[in-house]
Amino acid sequence: MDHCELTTEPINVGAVARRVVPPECGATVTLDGYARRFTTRDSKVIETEYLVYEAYEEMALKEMQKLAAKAKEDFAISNVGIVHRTGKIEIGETSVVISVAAPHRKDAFAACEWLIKELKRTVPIWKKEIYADGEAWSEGEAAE
Amino acid sequence: MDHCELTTEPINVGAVARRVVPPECGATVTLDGYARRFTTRDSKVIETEYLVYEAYEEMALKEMQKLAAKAKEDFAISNVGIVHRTGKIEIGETSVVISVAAPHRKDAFAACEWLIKELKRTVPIWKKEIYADGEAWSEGEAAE
Amino acid sequence: MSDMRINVLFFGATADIVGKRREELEVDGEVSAGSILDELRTRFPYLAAQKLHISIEQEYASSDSIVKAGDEIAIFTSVSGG
Amino acid sequence: MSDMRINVLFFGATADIVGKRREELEVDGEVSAGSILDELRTRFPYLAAQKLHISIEQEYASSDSIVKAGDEIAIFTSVSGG
Repeated sequence: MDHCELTTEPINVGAVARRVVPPECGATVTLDGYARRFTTRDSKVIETEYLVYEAYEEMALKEMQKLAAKAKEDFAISNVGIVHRTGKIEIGETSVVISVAAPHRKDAFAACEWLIKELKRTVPIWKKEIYADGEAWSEGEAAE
Repeated sequence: MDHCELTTEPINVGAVARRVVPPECGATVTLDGYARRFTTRDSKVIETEYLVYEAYEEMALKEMQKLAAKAKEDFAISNVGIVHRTGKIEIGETSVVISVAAPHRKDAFAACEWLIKELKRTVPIWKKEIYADGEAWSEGEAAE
Repeated sequence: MSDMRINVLFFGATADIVGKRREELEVDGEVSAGSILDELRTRFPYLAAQKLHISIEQEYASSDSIVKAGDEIAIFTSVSGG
Repeated sequence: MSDMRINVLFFGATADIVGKRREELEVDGEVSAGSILDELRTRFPYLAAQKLHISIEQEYASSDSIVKAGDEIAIFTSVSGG
């Protein structure tokens, strides 16, 4: 019932959350990450026009599945859904959704927070930010 | 941009999450609570057929708005969406959605977890569980 | 002070116990929320078994909160939304 | 041992730096991931400025991991998904 997916299509956040719901669960916690217009770098506010995400698809899926399996080992949760979009993403569109269903919401919160942290650290996907006057590959969370 | 609502219609989880997104934010954390089929009471597993939620509507909305305001005081978040459904809710349908948008996801996780805990403690809404052989008003989180 | 009428609303378990959703009480002048609770527990003995909350004008109130003429009062058991 | 061919994939910043998404390397028998990195840094000097990660058969590898004939290797900078 876990669900890991890469897609170039818009992500339906509610549908991902719904995929992972088993009958013993009462709560799903969902992290919805999306392209934001403004970011701060070196205390300068930068306006992004859109994003492009590139994935090493086979490896990214393997790493996503590993994270789902590890989360189920370490937290009292039932199911995990991880969907990451690739290609061009407009401002405001969802780039990643992580949904965790658990009998008790506390475990769902903890696992979801862990999963997004690890996804940003290990899953081979790269974000390019496109500005009015150029573009740059993001250096990831470590650099933020 | 906060959004507190009571509705008797099915809740679109993704749409609630989207309502609260301002341009400086990169993450929304959403708690999706729904009617579960099985609950454990006095170490006996009970099967629920459906739920009925009743609200003291004017006061519930006031309390939801207070929670949203307090969360924005206490956490570095931008917007809060709280929607609770009332009336009959089938198994698997969403009863409550809380979405929190924040520049940094850590704050969104913390605020969302706080909001659902407080909603269950203070907002005047009551849940009736209907079984094959009877029904009972839930005694809330304190009794679980 | 003259007599006054107070509207009391019931929800969930308290509505089931009293068999109605609204009750009009007549009281002599200003009263405390606690004395309204006492009066209701006398009229509806099954309420006495419940831990009850009271609100005045849609705000949580304590037993010694003062109820004024025309206030909307509600009596309910612990909430269980979510 | 005989010569062998290794496929190296590039993604994101490394693909931009080397100007392609795939490179075939010929190496003498078994080699370490580290020696492949060294070879690529020599061919594409701009790579030397980057903190690089290497994967073998779609698993993260360290510099002393052994690369076998036919293995799929990938070279990339720190990931930035999410």
